[in-house]
Amino acid sequence: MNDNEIVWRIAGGSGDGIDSTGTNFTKALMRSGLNVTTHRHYPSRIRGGHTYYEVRASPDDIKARADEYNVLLALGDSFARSPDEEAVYGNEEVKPLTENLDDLAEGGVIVYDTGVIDTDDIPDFDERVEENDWNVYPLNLREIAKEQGREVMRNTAGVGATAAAIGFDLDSIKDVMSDSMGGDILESNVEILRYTHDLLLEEHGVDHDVTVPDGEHDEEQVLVGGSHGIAYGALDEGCRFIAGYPMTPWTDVFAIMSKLLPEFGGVAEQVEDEIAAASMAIGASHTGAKAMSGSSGGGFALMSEPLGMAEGTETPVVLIEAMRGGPSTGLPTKTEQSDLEHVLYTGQGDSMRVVLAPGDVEEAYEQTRTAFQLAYGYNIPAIVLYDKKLSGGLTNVPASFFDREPDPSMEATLTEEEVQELKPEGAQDFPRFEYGAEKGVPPRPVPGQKNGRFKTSGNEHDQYGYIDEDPDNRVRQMDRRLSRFDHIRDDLDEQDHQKVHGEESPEYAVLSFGSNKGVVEEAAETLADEGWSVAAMNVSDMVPFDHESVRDFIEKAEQVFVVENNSTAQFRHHVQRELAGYDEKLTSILKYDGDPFRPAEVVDAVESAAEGGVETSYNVKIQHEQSRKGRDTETVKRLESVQGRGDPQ
Amino acid sequence: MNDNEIVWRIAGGSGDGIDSTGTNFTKALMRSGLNVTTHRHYPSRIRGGHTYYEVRASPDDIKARADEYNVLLALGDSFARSPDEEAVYGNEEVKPLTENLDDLAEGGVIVYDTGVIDTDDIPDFDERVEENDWNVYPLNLREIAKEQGREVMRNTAGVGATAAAIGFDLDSIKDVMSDSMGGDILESNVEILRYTHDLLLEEHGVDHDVTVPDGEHDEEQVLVGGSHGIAYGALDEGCRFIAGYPMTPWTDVFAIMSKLLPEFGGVAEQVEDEIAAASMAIGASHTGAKAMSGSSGGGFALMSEPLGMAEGTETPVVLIEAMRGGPSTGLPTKTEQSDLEHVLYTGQGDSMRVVLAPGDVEEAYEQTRTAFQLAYGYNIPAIVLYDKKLSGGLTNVPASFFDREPDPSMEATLTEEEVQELKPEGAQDFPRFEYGAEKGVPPRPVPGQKNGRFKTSGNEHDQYGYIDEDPDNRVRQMDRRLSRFDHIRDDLDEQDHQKVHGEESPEYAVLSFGSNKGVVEEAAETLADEGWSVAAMNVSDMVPFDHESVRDFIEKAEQVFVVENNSTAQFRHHVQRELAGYDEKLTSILKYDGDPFRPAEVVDAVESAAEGGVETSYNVKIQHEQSRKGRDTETVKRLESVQGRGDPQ
Amino acid sequence: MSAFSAIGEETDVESDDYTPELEPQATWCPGCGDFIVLKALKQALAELGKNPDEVQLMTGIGCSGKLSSYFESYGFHTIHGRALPVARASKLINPELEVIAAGGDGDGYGIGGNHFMHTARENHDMTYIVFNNEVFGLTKGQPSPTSPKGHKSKMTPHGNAKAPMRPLSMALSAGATYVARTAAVNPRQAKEILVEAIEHDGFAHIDFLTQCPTWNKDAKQYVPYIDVQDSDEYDDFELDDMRSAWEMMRTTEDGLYEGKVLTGRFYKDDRRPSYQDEKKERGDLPQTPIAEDYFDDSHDWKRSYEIIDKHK
Amino acid sequence: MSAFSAIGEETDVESDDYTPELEPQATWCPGCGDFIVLKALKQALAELGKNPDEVQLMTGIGCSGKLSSYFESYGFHTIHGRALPVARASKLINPELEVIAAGGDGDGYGIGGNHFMHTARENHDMTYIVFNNEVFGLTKGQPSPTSPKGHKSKMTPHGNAKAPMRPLSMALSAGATYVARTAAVNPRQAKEILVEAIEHDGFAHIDFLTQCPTWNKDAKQYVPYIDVQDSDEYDDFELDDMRSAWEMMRTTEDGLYEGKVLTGRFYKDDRRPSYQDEKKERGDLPQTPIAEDYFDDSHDWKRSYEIIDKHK
Ligand SMILES: Cc1ncc(C[n+]2csc(CCOP(=O)(O)OP(=O)(O)O)c2C)c(N)n1
Ligand SMILES: Cc1ncc(C[n+]2csc(CCOP(=O)(O)OP(=O)(O)O)c2C)c(N)n1
Ligand code: SF4
Ligand code: SF4
Ligand SMILES: [Mg+2]
Ligand SMILES: [Mg+2]
Repeated sequence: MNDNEIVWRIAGGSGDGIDSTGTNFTKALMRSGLNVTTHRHYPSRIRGGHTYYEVRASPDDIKARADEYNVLLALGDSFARSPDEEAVYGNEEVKPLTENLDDLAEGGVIVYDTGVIDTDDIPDFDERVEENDWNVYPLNLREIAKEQGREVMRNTAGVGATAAAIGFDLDSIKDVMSDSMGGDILESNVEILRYTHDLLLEEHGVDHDVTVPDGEHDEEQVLVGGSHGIAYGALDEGCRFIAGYPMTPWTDVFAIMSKLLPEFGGVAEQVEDEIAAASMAIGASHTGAKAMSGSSGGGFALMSEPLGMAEGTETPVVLIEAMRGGPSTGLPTKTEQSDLEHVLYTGQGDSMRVVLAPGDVEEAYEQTRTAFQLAYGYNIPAIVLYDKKLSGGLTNVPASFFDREPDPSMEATLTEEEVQELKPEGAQDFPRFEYGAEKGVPPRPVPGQKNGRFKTSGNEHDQYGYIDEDPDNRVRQMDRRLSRFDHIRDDLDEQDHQKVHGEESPEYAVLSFGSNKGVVEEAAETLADEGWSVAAMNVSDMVPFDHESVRDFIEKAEQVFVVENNSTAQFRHHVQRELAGYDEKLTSILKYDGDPFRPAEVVDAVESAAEGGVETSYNVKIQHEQSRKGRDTETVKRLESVQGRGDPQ
Repeated sequence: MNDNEIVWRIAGGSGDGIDSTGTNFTKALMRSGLNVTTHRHYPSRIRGGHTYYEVRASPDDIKARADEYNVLLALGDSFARSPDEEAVYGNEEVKPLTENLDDLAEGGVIVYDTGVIDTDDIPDFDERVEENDWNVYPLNLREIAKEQGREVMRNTAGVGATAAAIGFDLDSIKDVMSDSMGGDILESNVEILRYTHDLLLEEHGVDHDVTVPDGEHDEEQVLVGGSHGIAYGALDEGCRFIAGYPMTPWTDVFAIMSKLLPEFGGVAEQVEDEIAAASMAIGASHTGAKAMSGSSGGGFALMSEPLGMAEGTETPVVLIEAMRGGPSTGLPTKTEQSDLEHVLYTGQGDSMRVVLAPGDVEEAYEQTRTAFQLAYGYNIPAIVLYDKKLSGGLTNVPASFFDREPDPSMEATLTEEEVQELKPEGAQDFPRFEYGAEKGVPPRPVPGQKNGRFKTSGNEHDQYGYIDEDPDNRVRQMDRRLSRFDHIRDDLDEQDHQKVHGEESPEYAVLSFGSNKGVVEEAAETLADEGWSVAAMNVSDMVPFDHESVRDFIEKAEQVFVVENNSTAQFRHHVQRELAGYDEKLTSILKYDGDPFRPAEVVDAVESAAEGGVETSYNVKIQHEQSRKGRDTETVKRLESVQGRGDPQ
Repeated sequence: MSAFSAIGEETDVESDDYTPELEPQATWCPGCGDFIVLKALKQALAELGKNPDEVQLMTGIGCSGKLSSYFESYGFHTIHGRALPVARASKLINPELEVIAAGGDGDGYGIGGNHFMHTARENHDMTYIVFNNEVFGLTKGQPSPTSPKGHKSKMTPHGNAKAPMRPLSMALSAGATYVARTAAVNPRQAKEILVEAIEHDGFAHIDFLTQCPTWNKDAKQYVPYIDVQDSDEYDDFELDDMRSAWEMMRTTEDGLYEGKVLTGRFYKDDRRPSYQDEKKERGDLPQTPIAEDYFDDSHDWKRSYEIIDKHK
Repeated sequence: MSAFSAIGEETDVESDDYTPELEPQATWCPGCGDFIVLKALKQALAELGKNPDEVQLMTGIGCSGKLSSYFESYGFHTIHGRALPVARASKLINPELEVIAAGGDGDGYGIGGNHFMHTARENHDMTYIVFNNEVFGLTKGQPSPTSPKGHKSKMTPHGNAKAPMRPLSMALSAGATYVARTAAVNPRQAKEILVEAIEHDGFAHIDFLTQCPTWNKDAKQYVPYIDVQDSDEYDDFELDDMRSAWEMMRTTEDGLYEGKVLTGRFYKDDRRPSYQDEKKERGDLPQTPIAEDYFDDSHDWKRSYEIIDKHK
């Protein structure tokens, strides 16, 4: 652990308000002048089940979740069984404590609720405390909250106590609380906050060196996640239509947009399924609006056919894909990067779409804007690919980052005046699919414009959009459509998404995509600090691929580690596909247990793999060969603590 | 043109019975002792529109459609317009003649119906006849048929006339006709057949050397296409359930199965959409039957999510994908190989499916059986990928080819007795997803078996199938599922699907997949005859890929041409993905105008590309670079005859 | 001034103005009922004086789906079964367009059945024409959801085992506010019903009987037909009374398979607001077309920075 | 002898025999109506003496979909909206299994609505339980197709603009032959209706009102409820008369949103043969279960060679 940071975790039952308490505490840390990142763990279940929320805070630049944490606030799981059924998971209530001990740093702090948790139920608890030099502060939070009148204030009580334990000033906490509460409720919360704060100091005294560091921001910060980045990017780019169907983790973007669009003069639609959602976005776009849809996993799978319709009819649309564990319903609330290939290739025929995978909140905002620009500049579908980790992890960004001009323009769409000018003499229809169009993009009229009418069809069509199966027309239309990618690549080159982080010509290179950006950069920094010659590159441009930059990066290194959150090395294979080489040079570092990478896991895996090793001390897999074949000839060393329920042997 | 072959084409209006007349003539040629292959061209329209049916017949081994043809029977397009509307395509009626002149060989034969076609309407007809030394036999077929009482007998009349023109004995034609007709109808058809046969000889005499060659088969032959191969393979492997929804060209397999399954003791279901179709096949398989579904294009896109369910629940199922021109509705009745990537990767999460792409009718039969064996041997979905060309092209195969034992066995499915034996002591459920299972495949009980009950879920699950998100369980289950591919690869190695055709260590190698097998082999033979050092390999195993054979094949050659029917070089990229190399060595030969390759096109493209050229004299594209980037820097020389309707400039 | 001057413009149009020069001639089979839908639609729009540039026609895939190739307007030939959601969104973005969706019985009642139900429930303001030929035409004669029990085809050599679905009573139960059935054999009525449907504010569903002489010989003749509005026997139901309309629809649906072809209007409800109006009322849809904003230089584009404070 | 000896075996089972040892405790929220569905289903199957090994339960995705985790039988947790087609095929391959499908109102009436309609139309012999809590539970409170107009959620801050769909009258119009509504607040009736539905030969649809105290506070209490069979006010309709059943259903559907909770049986038709029987009658489904053939060493497996002559 870094001395200059605090990593605070609140653990409890799903549905117990862990999330909002965690976010408020995070805001308080941010307002005190620190940089923050958050990570959330929760089960696919509405109430009950162990969940936690972790915030890392430091005056330093932080890019990922921490490798371990040092303050635990363990509330009990308040999950009450139906009175009609008998509870059988006897120890569920103590999970907020037991499940969180493995990652707690030496010398860490534990505040727990004795009103729910009895440490006698926890095997070797006292031994572990002693061994790890943990500082334990038991308080009967439930009882205290009850006495103050409302049991739900347990969370606030716990916050007050941990604030005391780490010397965090109550003012910024109160400040944050007053944003969302008022009157009596605020008052009693502040009261209990202060009460437990003082009680902890009184009853226990504080005698450890885990304290909140000081920090100061140059300018005002906002706390946002990838979903905000995407939604705000879409709004600022003039998106005024969304259609969708809820699905974790995509729902976040959908909910933000659904709430804001009416205020922004747009419209949001929750519809009967994802086929309708994508089809509606296409219909809205066809009628002249900047439009989006999106989903996760199976929901996006249902969009395959409408996505093809957008490709075939050259209707611009932005689709968002939020990855979670697959295949099928998979791990609905866990993170994974395993939909890359799906998003690249789903839908029959030669695929014709732009795919961008932003690496952090700022990139989420900017690349969503880029996706709209490309979609509406080239009349093509553009997909923003992200994941549960980027979606839900919050971080601070200067408020001024969002101080930008909106841009509702649609480059390849015509005004009525332009339609009149461009319409060929004597033609009844508008040549919406003209062979010779500049950059391969014939601009489009909008229904209702005089003299703009045209046909469009998912069938191959002629220059006016009429179905036409003539072989020569076919080849011309295909070539024209494909020719757009050159120009799109040129546009993307200006954005310079793929940057090298670290040495110019390193011995070791770490290549990742999407949300692993921060983790890999931090890991590379650690390795560099340890004396390794290393550089990192995070790739966002999936299609069209940035051959030049990635090839250059690989060429310059001696060994390249491709880090990704899936089991079949999809990104590594994508690189191989695009670059047709580097068989020996690439080694995969894979994680697919549902949790995101931590920097230490990458460091550890690189250290092992650089020597040709195949084992790590984490649930991480090293794979030197490039294909599925040989999969079970290698070893994964797993944490042996959990064997999975119901081992039949 | 080969001297020892005849290539006969019948052209007319869609809906005019061209198809059945063509098939009957093909059968007659086959029964006369010749080998045959057919090719059919038709529009996406029910009646009217120009269509033709071509048969190539030779005593030699033939593997593809011919490069050109030498006998044309041009019937008029009888397509009548609605009396309420005015016809405007004035020359539609003569299309059966005009549209078919480009490919007609020098010295070829034309029989046409003067009752519909007036050659005065055809520009330069007489000049072209003279130039090309064509032998033209005009007959008023419509009138003759009318006189004999039924205008529909025009086709038969034309057949009689061409038989006379090429010296083909009427007996085998009559023989075939008597299979499907009887009584008066047969009699009048035979009469007209003989009448026009004699009339042609009388009126014109025959004075050319285009004649039907003699041939003899060692054993009795049957005339079958890829759809028969697939359907019969499925039936012989014990498939007794199909669910589907019509879509061209998959409908053929679906129709054959729907007709036969009731006779074979199975059940067929046409359902509301393809999502239901695939879901039903999975439900049927779960309940103990060998089951299949399938579709084309957009229909298969709708199966993405159920396919993932089969992967996640480890339910065996065979899906069939019949490619046509894409994207979207694309070219519904034309051929293309552009769904490869879609089929490999559609569906969220790391894909876990077997994909086989048979190259001809025999492979279609055998590999469908293999797909069932692998699906039911490994409890995994297996996909048979083919295309419109393989589906509809007929060829002769010895009848004895089908004389094989049926095999309804399901290797990884338990009997009730086995369930009792294997069930762990004291367990309430059956451990359907046991970590330690041999080859990674825990065998499955069937609902209704005593003590066999288990859970299954698309969510990640524990060994009994209960939802389980524990990270360690996750990794174990993923690794177990992936480990199956090693064993599947071993099984496939025994089948030896990828064979080298030609020299061992050639200078030039031609690599293809699926239905291009025959074309590429024939092209390689032609090149070899011309003195080139060349070999061909057609790949069927898409997943798991046959790294060893393909790498070996590529390594041994100096330059490799990857031939495929799509615009983005999907197969070449698949090779690059799997082998991570050969950037410089690979050159793509692409065709995506809706028509299949002819051997001459491949020969021509190889000749050009071997010199570094990028042009061919066909609608074929040569691409030396491996990616989309650079697409419009290269040139495609197109047939200039057709510019596409409605050129706006 | 509107960015879409074709909309609402006074237009003097004739039926022929809806005939495309590039595909003036539909390629349906001789005798196909689809010709009459095309003709009636041209007449209806001419009667209503609609400019071809203000009409957005969305079609599905099937013989029927080719309607948009032969009809001169903005035309979107979508994918199989999805014309309705594409059309719905079009109307939300520009409620001033005349949005018409069309497709086959397979397209609309089979694969697209769920969209049909939910579009009716939501009462989107548009006209939906289903070419009901009781068969899959384009894919060559397989049974559709409205095929009679026993229908024989390659796919069903022993005859279709499924009972036909009931388009009229389903539309009503689902929430459609205008429901009619007409037939290609009755072009006059067809045109009138189309005019009414287009004028109706809400979801107007027309089950249009279109004989398919190529694949469905049994159902080829929809004659004699009875116009329920003109019939003494059948006119004792109230167009705006759901319960009696439902009964009449059941009678009509059963009748079709017993050789009694009942056509006409079956339900019309002018009280229920359209979905567009519901949304506007709640402040969930702007009062002026969203499509206009993109061409309005003075439009005030709200940006995320204006709401960023809540993240501080 | 059958290869499936659990089927039809005389069994003496108790409700508890359907409780899995590995997940004896459902993880639904306290007070969730789903607990009662589980309990009633256990009781119903115990009353019918069904062996857990002869029951195949197919569920969708949602809180409701987890039913198969907490119920001891063969259990298939499918994907969102697709339980019905999976179940349909299961019943075709082995008609002797007791096939039950279940899922939420979003799952069954929303995304899966088309399968619902077509399964009812075809009258597949199975029981379909829809947990109707008028909300998307698992994804946290978004409106479902049965949410009342005006339902507020993160997704609909101004309240849902859509009218709720009508599950009972839709099921009837679509072709279901047994239609009932029960409620978690009335477990006795729920169990009885489940018994009847399972015994019914044909498609039996149960709209099961399951309060969701977490996301749908408004609809939390389905009390007081009225059992229409026990009520003098509402029992004047005939269970086997479609027209009066339809009227009663409309009244019931409207009532729910006005605070009147009507439950009970609404329709039962024993005349229409099930789809399995229709298929058997036409020779399109073997008389004995296809699943048996794979375990029958003496089964004669017809092969393609027997029909190859037609290709000669
Ligand atoms: C997803 C999908 N499945 C299947 C098809 C193939 N298909 C095209 S049209 C059609 C049915 C046509 O029947 P109908 O909708 O009744 O239209 P009709 O041709 O009778 O007018 C089908 C199954 C398709 N295009 N897309
Ligand atoms: C294709 C697809 N889309 C979306 C989801 C996400 N999802 C899971 S459950 C659910 C809806 C739950 O509502 P309901 O069916 O009413 O069940 P409940 O939880 O209320 O019992 C949704 C939208 C999914 N799993 N799959
Ligand atoms: S197949 Fe039938 S529906 Fe299609 S065009 Fe021909 S007659 Fe009309
Ligand atoms: S969210 Fe609602 S439906 Fe889901 S378990 Fe909780 S109370 Fe039940
Ligand atoms: Mg139809
Ligand atoms: Mg629900």
